[in-house]
Amino acid sequence: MTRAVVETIESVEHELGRYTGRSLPRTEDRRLLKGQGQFVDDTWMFRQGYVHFLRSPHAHANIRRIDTSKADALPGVYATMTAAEMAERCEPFFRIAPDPAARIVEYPLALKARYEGDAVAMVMAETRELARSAAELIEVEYEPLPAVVDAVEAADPRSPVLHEEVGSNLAWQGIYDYGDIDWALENADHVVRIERLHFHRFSSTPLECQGALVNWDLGTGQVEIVSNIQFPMFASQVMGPSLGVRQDQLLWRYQDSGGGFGNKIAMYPQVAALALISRKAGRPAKWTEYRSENLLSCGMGNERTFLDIEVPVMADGTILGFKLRAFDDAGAYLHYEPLGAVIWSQVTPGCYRFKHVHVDYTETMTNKCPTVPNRGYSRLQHLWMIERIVDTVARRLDFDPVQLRKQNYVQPEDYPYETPNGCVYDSGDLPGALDKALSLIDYDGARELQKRGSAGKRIGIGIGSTLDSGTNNFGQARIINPDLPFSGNGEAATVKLDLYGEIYCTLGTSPTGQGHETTAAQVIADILRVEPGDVRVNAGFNKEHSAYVGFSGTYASQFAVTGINAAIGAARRLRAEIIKVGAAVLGCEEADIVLDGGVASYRGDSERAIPLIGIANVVYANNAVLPPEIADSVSLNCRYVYRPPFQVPDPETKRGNLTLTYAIQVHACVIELDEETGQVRILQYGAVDDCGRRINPQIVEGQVHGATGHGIAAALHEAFNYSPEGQLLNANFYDYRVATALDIPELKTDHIESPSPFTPNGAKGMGEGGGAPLATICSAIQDALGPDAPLVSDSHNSSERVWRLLRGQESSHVDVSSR
Amino acid sequence: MLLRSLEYERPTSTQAAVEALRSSRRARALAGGQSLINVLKHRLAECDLLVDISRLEELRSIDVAVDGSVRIGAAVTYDELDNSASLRGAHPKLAEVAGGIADQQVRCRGTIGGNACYSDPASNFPPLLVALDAKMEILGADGLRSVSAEEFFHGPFDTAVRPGELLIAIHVPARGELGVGYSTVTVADADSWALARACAALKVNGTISGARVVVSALAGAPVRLPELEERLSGLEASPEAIREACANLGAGLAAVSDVHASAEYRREMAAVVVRRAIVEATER
Amino acid sequence: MAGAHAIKVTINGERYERTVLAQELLVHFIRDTLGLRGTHIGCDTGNCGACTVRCDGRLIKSCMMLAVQADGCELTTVEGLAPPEAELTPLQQAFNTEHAVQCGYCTPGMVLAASYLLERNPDPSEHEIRRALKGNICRCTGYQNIVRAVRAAASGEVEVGV
Amino acid sequence: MRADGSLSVQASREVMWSRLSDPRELERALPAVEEVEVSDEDSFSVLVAPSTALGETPLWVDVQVAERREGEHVRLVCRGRGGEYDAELALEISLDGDGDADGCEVRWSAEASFNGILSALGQRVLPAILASQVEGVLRAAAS
Repeated sequence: MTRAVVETIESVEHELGRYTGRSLPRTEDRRLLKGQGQFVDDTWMFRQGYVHFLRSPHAHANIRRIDTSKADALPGVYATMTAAEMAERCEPFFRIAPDPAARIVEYPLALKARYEGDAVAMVMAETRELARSAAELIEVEYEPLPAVVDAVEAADPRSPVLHEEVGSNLAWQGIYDYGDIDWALENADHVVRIERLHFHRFSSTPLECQGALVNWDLGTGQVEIVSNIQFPMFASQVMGPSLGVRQDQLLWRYQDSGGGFGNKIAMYPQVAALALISRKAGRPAKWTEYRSENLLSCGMGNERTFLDIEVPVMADGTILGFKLRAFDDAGAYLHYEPLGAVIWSQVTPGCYRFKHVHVDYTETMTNKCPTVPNRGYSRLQHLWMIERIVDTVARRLDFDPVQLRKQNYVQPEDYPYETPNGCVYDSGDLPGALDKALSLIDYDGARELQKRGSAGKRIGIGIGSTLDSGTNNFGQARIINPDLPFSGNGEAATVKLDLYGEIYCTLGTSPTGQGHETTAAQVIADILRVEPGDVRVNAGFNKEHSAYVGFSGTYASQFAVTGINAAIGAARRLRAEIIKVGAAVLGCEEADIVLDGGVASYRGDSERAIPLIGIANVVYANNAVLPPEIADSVSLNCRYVYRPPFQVPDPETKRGNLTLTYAIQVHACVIELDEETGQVRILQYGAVDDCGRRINPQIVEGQVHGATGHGIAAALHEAFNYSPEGQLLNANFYDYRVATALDIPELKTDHIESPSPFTPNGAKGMGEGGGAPLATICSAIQDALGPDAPLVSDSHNSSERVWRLLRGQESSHVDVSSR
Repeated sequence: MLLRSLEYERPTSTQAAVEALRSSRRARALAGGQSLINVLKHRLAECDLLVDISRLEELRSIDVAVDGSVRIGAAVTYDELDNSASLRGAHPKLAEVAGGIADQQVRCRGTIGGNACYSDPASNFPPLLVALDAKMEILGADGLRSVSAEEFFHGPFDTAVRPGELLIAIHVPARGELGVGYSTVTVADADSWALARACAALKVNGTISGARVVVSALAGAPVRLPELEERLSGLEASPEAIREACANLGAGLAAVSDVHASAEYRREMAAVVVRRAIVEATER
Repeated sequence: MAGAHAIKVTINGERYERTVLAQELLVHFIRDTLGLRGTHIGCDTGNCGACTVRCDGRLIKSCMMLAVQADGCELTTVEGLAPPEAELTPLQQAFNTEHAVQCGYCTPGMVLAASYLLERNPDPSEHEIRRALKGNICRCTGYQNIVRAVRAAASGEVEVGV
Repeated sequence: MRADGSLSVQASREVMWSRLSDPRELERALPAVEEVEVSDEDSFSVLVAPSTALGETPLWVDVQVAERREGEHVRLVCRGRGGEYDAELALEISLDGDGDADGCEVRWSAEASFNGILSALGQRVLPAILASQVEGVLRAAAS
């Protein structure tokens, strides 16, 4: 086995531990509990106007004519804009995709409607009601076109083409080939073939919809943006060239954000539109998305179809790998795509020691809402598929599903483990995690219950094992498009000692409920040897704080690594400065300074000491007392950029270390299935997580709960369904049935703590989870259906779908050939 | 989502309410607003006048008569029904069904009259009111008239209440020896969207008699099943006998397909809930 | 003005007299006219409960009631649970201690729904808690710690601070 | 979505035909029709406002007579636009009966599609509402 080489990391774990690792209650909570939070819609500006987007009712239509004159004539309407006007006022957005999808010309509003909900015009008016009423007066003459709503069909050259300039619906196509799958298929004792697996569309629908308040200040040229966007620096990079605005003029800020889960990552078309209408009207433009608008157009998770899956298996149960074709449905525009076409390969073999993998990957555009990252972005689809493979191998070849997993898992002694495509799994104990998960659900008891049975009910036990790969190497974008100028990752933070001895931290992250204010204070308190309550951490990304790099934001399970290590680095710099000043004031060597309890003192003589307020005083307001060489070299305002140790992946071989850390989730559940109705009831649910060193265990557990809740809801209830004509059939919360407190069972959790050797603090990102519940629930349904039932081939299983499976209705064929 | 502009009135008597409702073709009564306001927000329908009847005392009481029959004012909320001790005694199923509607907030505002008048196929009360042979008291320009629940529900958002009329109260006959069963297959948890729902009211005296069986949530208005009722008459009240009587029940029923379920599944579930409701009714 | 109505309401103990348009939703009146931004909006179908307030004691969703319908009513929003500078109430404290808050957007409505439950049922079972919170959607917590917090508040076992 | 049905009306086939084939007659006969603009014999626009317990839903509808067999069959293709939705409807109406002055049989079938907000919020109830609206129109035409 090849042993991976990763840059040596200087661990800072020994400097943490007084407050790091403890379940401190969050400091954010007080304002949120008292109704004193400040979310985007709570923010106002003088003279602001309300914006309403006019959205196409058609999934695919040319716009023959668009006339805003009746809306313009309405008193109280400040401005209207159409796509044609946008095209005159800005440049098209730059593209991540290579040719031919790079030819897509996209403006903040659409010149042609490509999905139901595509924004074709906008109105800004004195009130929300008026903006909406005025939008109804805009006359649009649509020429409806045939729609394509299936990713596989969209690849067919005979299908309707969304973007004529591309010439087809291909967003990206390529082959990922590692090891020697043909050899494996020829030499395996068994080959299991699965006709089709389908991972459905859903989204995490943060409770706060998207929103932005944008003021293009014509006096200064500054564009002030209050927005709950999750990845402001990506938006800055896209919007700057498009709007012709300097980076220092794009000023993002917000305080509180009502959830993100990846869904709020791609808001830049709306924000750009708001900026342009603000400039036109000379007023701040305010937009708060309606829920029905959010469901239609905010973005959905990637839908993926896997075809012709072949799995070589040896007689002893060793699974050699898999070969398949994947069709990913990007929806109508590539707002963050086609990054998903490579992101999945961070977890190419899943949790397993598969050596031979061949994936023929196609991403197409369809007349559906554009996709965005959604809690487990692009990997949960792939991980779900792998778990379906493993379960199917166990069933068809009569292996025990627990033993088969344990046998094929990456073993604890394998770490750091290099995958076939050069990713390095940092640490973990998958078999141990599985044992813990099984004990959470009383596995043996559940098997007994299953044997006993009860009239009209069936018991099923399911397992799902996944990875949450955190801290992307953005260099993987070059596997998609070698011309992209991206690689590595990082985050910035500043830690400052202020005039009266206050410690203040600014982060480049944009939290949406993960408790960054609390956890950053915990590590800073440890480094500076103060109380967490002495440290104030600014909430929300604010570009004017200059605590950012090009990657700044909150996404892809990385704060515990990038954000926290930036804060640690900045705090260590500040500590060094404090010690330097302290040594100068106390007239001793820096090595003799002890910093603790808000006081720098001479080792062994606590009387010879200076408190932090004194240190601050001599730097801020009393610097004549300092020797010039000290005064000139300290600022007490320390910025640090954390950079993970990455190299640029090889676009030719599609190999490289694509992510820094791999948190592990192993879930297990027991369900009861009603034979008459197909309804599934969860009797037991256990989740085990291993995210390395935990900064605040209670917050980690909260993230596990949330990710598990989303996964359970997606597996059983939440699915976006489009009609063949491209109409979204559940564009509201009546019909898009988000989980309530009655839908999520009691969750039992446990953990393993395998510190990452690749991060200074030993932590791994873990916020997304790996979509483990989708695998777990499907596995349990399959188990409950019994030995001869058809394959659970879809990630979403409504009661009706289960009912059909119970009646033997097959939607995907499984075939086994043995030597 | 925002409403179009409209007018609002809060009359102080039912007579005045009816007059207000007669003043415009687009006037509608507003009680709890838990359906109407959402529809107006989405601008799927327009009203030019909302007549707020939610505070009319004449519509706000639950009266249980000495004989056990019940009169429920149209503007009584689900929460009030759920928490009415006298109703729990006289007609426990009415209180129980009210307590299972939507969620606590909706139950605090939503009214039984609204539930009836919108005749939403997924609504909880229509099949129960038909099974219990309730009478709907409607006030119009010509005074009061009474319509049986069975004739009241015409289809989605369509009832016997004509433009310019107001549902005043619902009269439910005394329970007497009736057993009442109620069963639903929902999209998710117990209180969520119904895919098929049934209600059965019957007497058991060794054998079943006087059965009224109603199925709903499949397509339009609740549907009574007279052939099944006939088969039940004189039948032994055992789960096996009931299962046999309900065999192949779904096939003949009209059902819609939508994002939650196909018509085929709804029909099959109708057979399940009908059987379950009848079995429950025989057990109490 | 057509459709304009003068209304009198008491919110969190303060009396207001304002003119509202008939079509104005109560939640917009609370947020925009009175500037009480702790009451949130999370959907347009009355499902999410982020706009939950108390009206004459009852628990309601302020997005499904017209402002004019609140005329003469007494309302309580999250801001009315305790004065702005006051300590957290025991229930709010339980939310903090049990980590029942993540993004915090559902939190005001959730706290109001939970306090309504505890008033009517001081010792609820887990199922009763879940039923009582069913009209309040949370997308962050999987409801686990919210249920825990309500149970902790009911049992009086709330630890304050670290 | 599809909906169909049949009903007996108290009007002769001739009367029904004249009412259903003449937009002016329609305007007079139907309560839900507020305005009619006739382009030619086979195409006209109507402002209809179907009414339910929830209010009225005004729609501007362009109607094209796609097919007609004098006295027995008409096929209308309608495209309607409301606030944030639009609808397409192909409606076939056939008249049966042997010229009996007292009444005739009307068979109808509709194929409808809805775009925009109605496609989601309405799908559960629209077939039933469509049927009741069509039959309401036919009854009104007969009276």
